[in-house]
Amino acid sequence: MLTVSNISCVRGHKPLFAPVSFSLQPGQVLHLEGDNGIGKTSLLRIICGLSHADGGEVLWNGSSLSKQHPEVVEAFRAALCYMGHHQSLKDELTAIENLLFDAQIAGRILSYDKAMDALQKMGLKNRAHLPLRVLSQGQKRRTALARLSLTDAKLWVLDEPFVALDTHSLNSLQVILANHVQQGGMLLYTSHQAVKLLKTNGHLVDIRSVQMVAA
Amino acid sequence: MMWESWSQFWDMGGYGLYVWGSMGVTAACMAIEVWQARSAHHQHLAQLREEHEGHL
Amino acid sequence: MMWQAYWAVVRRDVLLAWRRKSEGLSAVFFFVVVAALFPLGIGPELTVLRNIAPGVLWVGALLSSMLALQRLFEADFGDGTLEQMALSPIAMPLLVGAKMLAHWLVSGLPLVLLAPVLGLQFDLSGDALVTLTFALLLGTPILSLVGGVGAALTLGVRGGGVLLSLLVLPLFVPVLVFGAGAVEAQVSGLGVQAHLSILMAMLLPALFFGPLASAFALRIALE
Amino acid sequence: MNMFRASFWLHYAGPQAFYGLAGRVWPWCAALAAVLGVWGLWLGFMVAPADAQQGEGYRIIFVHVPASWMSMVIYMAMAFWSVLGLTFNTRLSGMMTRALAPTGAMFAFLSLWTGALWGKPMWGTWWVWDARLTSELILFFLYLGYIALTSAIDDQRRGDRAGALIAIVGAINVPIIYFSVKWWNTLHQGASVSLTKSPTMAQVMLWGMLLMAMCFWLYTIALVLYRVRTTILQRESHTAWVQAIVQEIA
Repeated sequence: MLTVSNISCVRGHKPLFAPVSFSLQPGQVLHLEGDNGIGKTSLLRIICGLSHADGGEVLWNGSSLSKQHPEVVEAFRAALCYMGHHQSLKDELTAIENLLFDAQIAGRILSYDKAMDALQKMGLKNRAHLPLRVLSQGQKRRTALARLSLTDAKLWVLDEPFVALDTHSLNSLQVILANHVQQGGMLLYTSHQAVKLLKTNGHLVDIRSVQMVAA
Repeated sequence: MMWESWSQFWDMGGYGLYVWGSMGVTAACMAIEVWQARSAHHQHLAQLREEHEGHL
Repeated sequence: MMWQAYWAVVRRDVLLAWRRKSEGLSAVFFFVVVAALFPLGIGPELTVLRNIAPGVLWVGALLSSMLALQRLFEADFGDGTLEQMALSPIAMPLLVGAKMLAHWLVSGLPLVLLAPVLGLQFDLSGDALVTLTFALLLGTPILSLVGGVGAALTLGVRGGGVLLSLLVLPLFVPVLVFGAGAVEAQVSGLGVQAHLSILMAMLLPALFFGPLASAFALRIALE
Repeated sequence: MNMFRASFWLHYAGPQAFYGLAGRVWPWCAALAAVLGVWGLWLGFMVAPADAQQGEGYRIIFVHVPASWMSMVIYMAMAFWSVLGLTFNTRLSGMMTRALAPTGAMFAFLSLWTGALWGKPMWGTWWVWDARLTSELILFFLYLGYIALTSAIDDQRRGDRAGALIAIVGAINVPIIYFSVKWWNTLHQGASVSLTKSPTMAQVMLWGMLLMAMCFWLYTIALVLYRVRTTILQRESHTAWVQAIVQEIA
């Protein structure tokens, strides 16, 4: 379980947003909303541990994520999948190489067949062995989605995942996210557009939203 | 007093250029540093005051 | 698991360098050109060349690895891979160490292998060439390890390239002294044992602290 | 208040308390520096006799040696504040390190400058590749690197932390550099000139030098405290207490 308690962030003397608190249980989805420039990306980076908070704390399964608890941080990182503005894909590597290397760097074991399978689901089977450089922008995005579908991380933190996706990719991403939540995963994301997630039984996934306001 | 005249003092037994070159540059560096620190401080205070008056 | 990730990073970076050949080659080519320019500037007197060879080749290696250093983290910083490394459950110094090893394999090792050939241009004796190669073999990894800290600190900073040289070159002095010193000692008939041992003694702590400090610097840069 | 309690130190590590403390301390340090400087120069130029070997030229040591000491002491102080800053995350340490650097660089420069002016008449050359001179030159470069790095980074926190790391890495390297240059120097016998001063230094010369060293110490402390006050005002300009100070002046 992820608990965010009174996180605040100061940039150039001024607090960026009013302190934010929420908690996220397995199987829950949380949509982080707020005006442009309110600091949604900053908050996500703080939660992941890339930036420091100027107040408050982030807890993972009830324990504080701080330097004093390296074992908690390690457990948190093993359970975390963060997708920021950058895709962290290498143009010189093929789609399949990108997936395999990324999994290894993240400390996961991924078989060639599984990776191929994921690419196939994204309609990239014939593109799997081409360097990403020659793929279209949309195909690159789908490679990133294939990678997301392969992660077994419990907590997904996604920064604007729906931006600039074509209809086909958007549908695929919705399925991937719904599956993740249905399997007891946690999802935290920022988005400018409202997106519905459909479970396999046809019910809508309940999406809570947290509104960030200026301090 | 060990120096008999000012000219002897400035001459430093023939080493005047070296000795006073060292002392002079040292004094100049310190003076510049102090002046810089002071002007930075005052400039900053003035700026803060301006901002303050802007708020009123 | 840990070492699997380590070797994955090494293989990935070597593969990337292989596919971006021109980048890696330019630093090596720089080394060759610099070494060739010195005799042209100084004159073809063989005794003079023999005397300056250790220094020239070492300074050339230093500058060329400086050039390569700028690219050590740049691409990964730009495309978000560094963030993923920082968030990986694998200890970041390990991954950074892997990047450094890969960097050395593609930018340091070619210098080591080329040095004897360039040494021939300076009329170095066979023994001196062997010593030069050994000294570079021990010394160039230190350059990558220490320089990595500077490369990490100057990531995304304006004027990064020049700044990196200013930060890192003074720190390279000991490596230069003992690296070039080893070859000179060989040429003048003194033992090279001491020089090489000291290079070794510098390499070992650098192997440990270099990745640690660089990982720390990278976290600062990512904030 | 008890000096041996952590709370005492933590109190003064806060920007507001330190601003007040520094404001009270720096004028005293400056005044004392002036007094010691005049006294030291008087001893050095009016009382101390000419040196048997070097004549009047030796009087350069009254600035050269203290400047060299200060350049090293200041770098160590920077490393100390950096370690403190990175381990305890205190806001003050970054400001202190940044305030120390320009003065340290100045003393390193002065050490090189006066060293050259001393070397020319004594050894007939402006520069020798001696271990001490070379290390001092490298130290000067390390200062420049620190200043260049911290001023190139716009984000203040990142600048502080990056500067702290490079200061520590530099401080670890200084002894290694000194040792290696010394080794290198023994290998190249030709260029070496013995810099060791005659062991029997006249008592009054020693006193002049010590007074000048103390003068430089206090000068540094005064100036650094003064600079830190400027930085504190800058960084804390949004706080109520700085606003109050500004109001008072306006």
